[in-house]
Amino acid sequence: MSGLEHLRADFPVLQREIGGKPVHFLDSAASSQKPTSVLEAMDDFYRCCYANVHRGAYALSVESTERYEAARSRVASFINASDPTQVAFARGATSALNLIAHGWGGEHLRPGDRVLLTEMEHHANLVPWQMVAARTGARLDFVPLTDDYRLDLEALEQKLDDDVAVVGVTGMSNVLGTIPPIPRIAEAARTVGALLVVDGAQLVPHQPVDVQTLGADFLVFSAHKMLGPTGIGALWGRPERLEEMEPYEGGGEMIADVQLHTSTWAAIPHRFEAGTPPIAEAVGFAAAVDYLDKVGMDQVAAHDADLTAYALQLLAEIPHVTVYGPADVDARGGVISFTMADVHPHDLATILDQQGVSVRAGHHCAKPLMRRLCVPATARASFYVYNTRTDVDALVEALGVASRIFGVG
Amino acid sequence: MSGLEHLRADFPVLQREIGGKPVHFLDSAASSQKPTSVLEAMDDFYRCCYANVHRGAYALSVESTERYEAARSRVASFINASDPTQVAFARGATSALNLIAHGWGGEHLRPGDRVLLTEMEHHANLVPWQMVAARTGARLDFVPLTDDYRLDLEALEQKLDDDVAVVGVTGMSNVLGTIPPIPRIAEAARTVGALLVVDGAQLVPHQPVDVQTLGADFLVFSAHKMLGPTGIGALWGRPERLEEMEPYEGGGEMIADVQLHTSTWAAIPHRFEAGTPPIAEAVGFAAAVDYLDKVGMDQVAAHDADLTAYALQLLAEIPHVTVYGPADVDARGGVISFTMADVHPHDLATILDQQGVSVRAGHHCAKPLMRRLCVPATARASFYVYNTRTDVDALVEALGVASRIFGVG
Amino acid sequence: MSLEELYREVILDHYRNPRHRKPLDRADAHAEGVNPLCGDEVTVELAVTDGRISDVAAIGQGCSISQSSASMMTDAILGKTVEEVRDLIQRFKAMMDIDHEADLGLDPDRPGAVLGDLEALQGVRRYPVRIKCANLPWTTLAQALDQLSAS
Amino acid sequence: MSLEELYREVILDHYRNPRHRKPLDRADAHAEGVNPLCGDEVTVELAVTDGRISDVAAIGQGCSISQSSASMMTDAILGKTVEEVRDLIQRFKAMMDIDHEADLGLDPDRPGAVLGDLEALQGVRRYPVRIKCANLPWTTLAQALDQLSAS
Ligand SMILES: Cc1ncc(COP(=O)(O)O)c(C=O)c1O
Ligand SMILES: Cc1ncc(COP(=O)(O)O)c(C=O)c1O
Repeated sequence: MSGLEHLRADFPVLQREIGGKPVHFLDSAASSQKPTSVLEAMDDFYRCCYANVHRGAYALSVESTERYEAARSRVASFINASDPTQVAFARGATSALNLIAHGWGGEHLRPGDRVLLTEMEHHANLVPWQMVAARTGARLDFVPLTDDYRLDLEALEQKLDDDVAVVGVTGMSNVLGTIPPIPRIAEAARTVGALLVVDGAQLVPHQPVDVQTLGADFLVFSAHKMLGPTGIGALWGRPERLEEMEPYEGGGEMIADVQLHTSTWAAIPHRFEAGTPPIAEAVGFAAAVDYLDKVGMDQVAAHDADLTAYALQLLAEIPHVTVYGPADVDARGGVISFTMADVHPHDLATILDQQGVSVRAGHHCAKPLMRRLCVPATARASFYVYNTRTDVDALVEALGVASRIFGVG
Repeated sequence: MSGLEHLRADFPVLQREIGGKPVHFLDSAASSQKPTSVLEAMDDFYRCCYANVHRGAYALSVESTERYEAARSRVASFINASDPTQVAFARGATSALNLIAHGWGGEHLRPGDRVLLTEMEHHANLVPWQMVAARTGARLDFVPLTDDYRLDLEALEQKLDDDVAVVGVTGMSNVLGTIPPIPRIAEAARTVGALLVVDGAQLVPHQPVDVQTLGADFLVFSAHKMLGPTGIGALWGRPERLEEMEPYEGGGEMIADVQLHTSTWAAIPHRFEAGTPPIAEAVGFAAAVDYLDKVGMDQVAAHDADLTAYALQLLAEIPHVTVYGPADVDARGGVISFTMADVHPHDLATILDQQGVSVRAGHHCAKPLMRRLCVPATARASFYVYNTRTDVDALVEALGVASRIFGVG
Repeated sequence: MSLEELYREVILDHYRNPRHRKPLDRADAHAEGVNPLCGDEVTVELAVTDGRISDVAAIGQGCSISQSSASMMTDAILGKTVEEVRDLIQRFKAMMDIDHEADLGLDPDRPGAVLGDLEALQGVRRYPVRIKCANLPWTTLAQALDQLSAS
Repeated sequence: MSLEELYREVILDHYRNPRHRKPLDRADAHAEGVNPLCGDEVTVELAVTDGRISDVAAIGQGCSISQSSASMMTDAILGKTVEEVRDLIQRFKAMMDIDHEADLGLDPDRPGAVLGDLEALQGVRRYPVRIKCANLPWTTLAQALDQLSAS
């Protein structure tokens, strides 16, 4: 037990009962629940000092701008960025990855260049690169997985040659839980002069991340997966990379000057934030990282590891359950994909839901990985600070119901 | 008086005092304040039924998805769209215009094509077209204004020839208040087979809009300017135009199938909504249009017109005040740009702020228009449902203070 | 509504032992259906002789609801006229309509069970998110019929 | 803090009658400053003879704070050595620092007013959003000085 049980009370949704059953919410990898402090921060902001930012000399607008920029500083400090101007707000990890692919890749990729991704990328770190490859003539290549669901680092090093312009890798697989060793990958990428893009959508919410030691050129993440609101995410980049990147969207706030036929761009990071930004969402995002830092990211990771070890152990005891992902909790996060005999994951999810257990079933936006695993879909349970061993017990019990209904085992 | 005075009580910010003075908020054209009902809708949603959408078979996710899709239907019905699939959610008007410029223009514009904009466009309906013109070889052209700050329709008709592929026009100028006659422009555009894009960021919050009679091919607007939250806006398009448009962002939720090297897209409108959408924001957006419909958009427009007429009349009586915009309230909305003698608009804004009056000063993201008006900046007062004549009186009184301090008149 | 009523014997039987799963040698119509959100797939093939469904195949992958619905569908339409099949599609869709109030009875074995085995799928109505699973084969079948009339 | 203390006579005078607004025939350094958010602009030109500012111009457009600050700046630096000007920039920036606690006095006419007329700009400190207006000419001046040392 990791001693975070008291946090559960901070999350209003989890106090609910659905169909007479408590909510065992095991789908935080899709999106997390929000603590009261985050909801109140946004609500209070709208009630006390809302106005558009960067636009007015009047008190409300000044206050609003200060809150928005303070949120940027807060998110920057959460990942230990050396300066808040290295952080641009985006709609989410997907948006941020599109900005990198189109804004950096679209400018700098040449025919013959290769973009090296992995077999376990989320569509968000795959489809934008497909689009940009089609436009620039670059080719995509993929690092395979080992049989124990880790990234095959030897294959990665073999594939890394001077033609590789970009390496794109998830910080934590949203299907397998696999956490590849980013610093080592960064070193390998550096030797061939390739840019390293880390999709931190799962990593940043669950592990301490320090961009000054990570070795990445770009890191993206979404607020909604880390106790924050929908509608906002962040892009961190090394200043020199941000300078090399063209803005992806044009409009207000991102310009230095606009003539009828040409424009010049504002300084980083504002040039990447066209139009009215997600202001209240930034305030909520800052409150979310405040909450996480108060818990302590080391604690968060330890709590995940505890639940993961406990769940892996119990699942291993259920006949006909197959788990997809590393067995070693040191190489993985709290995302567990599994199947049970011939029961389709959607049927599993429906049965589990009737027991109050919320898991996700499907391809998890990682269709190529499903093909690699030779399954059409998996069921997935994922943990966060508010989960307890009771949730895992409920999962296991509900799987018992499923095996009874389907006459498995 | 238009009888909406009671609405003011619904807006928490406006109950505040700043520096011992009530808030006379006259910057709704930049962003509006939010009524309690909108804030509660979002807060309740997060507390009762939040989960990611389109992703789970479990109860919370089903509920969340239903709320999200119901919000789409609600926003669609607000503009009388014949089907909710004609509405895609975007981060805001700016994002939506970028999607159209890049996703439609980037695909269909050819060298020699012209994109016909107006001299009064917001940067959001200008800079994306500059970017796409640079990429496709299309050229931009601009419809001038008449001396009474209206769109010069004769010039528009002269410029409209078969080379014009797109006409882009603001539904209401965020600087001048000018409301150009969209149905007439639509007819003219149709005769040359040009696509009509209407930037409804100012129009949709303030006037009844029916896309079935408007004549546009695309219409965009932002929730935050119409009592809704930041972080969301909408794109409406004719189905056949939406089908012609390529997705601008790739990622989860927008795909039909993903292979390692190629992907196919989901149906409209989901193909334009990559990644986790602004879910709570959609719920807030729906609550905002509920609020507006309860007031009645005819009432909203009449209230704006009443305050505008009142303000124009009082401003005309102040020596050395110059107003930029049509004098006729039928041709304009509740956005009044002005200057006073040689007092710089930023100084005006500071002085007004000290009197509790919030106006915006600057180029209002319309630098080309500022050049056309031969001013570096203007001060701008803009109205919405919660404003009253008392706010206008406070503005006029504060201008008196400014003229005393600067020794004007 | 218990889970047992959703996952009735007959459904699990059709899921595990799908009927008419072999591609036809000669098909007069062929349609592919996919549910992009959950990934379920069903391909329907029809052979028609003298206005009647003389052979049928439904091949797919997905959850027990979509696959059993496909299998039961093949049983139900074989030998029927195209008209009768269209009528059956209507009835099935009506049964799946959550707003549809009439209680059609839950026992496929009771005398007068209009849709036979298919009525076992009624339980799905209580799980709105799964209705599209049950409907997928039928929507695909309708597309295949449209092809017949087109050609 | 009343508005009258922000908009002192001397500020409005410099705003309306800016000193040294004529471009130099021969400039040893030239820098352009712009505040992208509000659009204020100041161009600074310097001529240097024997290590002293022998001529100066500040040309721009913007609010009374940025433009009077520019005008007062030209008065203040003319005839000073480059070292002295750098020192003055430091002092001015220190005065504008909101966190700077020391009361520097508000009366530019009092004996010992270190920055002379410029002290009239102290009132700006109470309007944080306007501090960047007052600083713009000084930041631009610093850039011009950097050019001098570079060449
Ligand atoms: C690994 C990974 N990358 C990217 C994303 C996309 O994040 P979002 O939907 O917030 O844009 C997700 C979430 O689904 C994810 O798990
Ligand atoms: C006419 C007009 N178009 C577009 C926009 C951009 O809207 P947003 O900042 O919400 O993207 C605005 C608002 O500033 C506007 O007034």
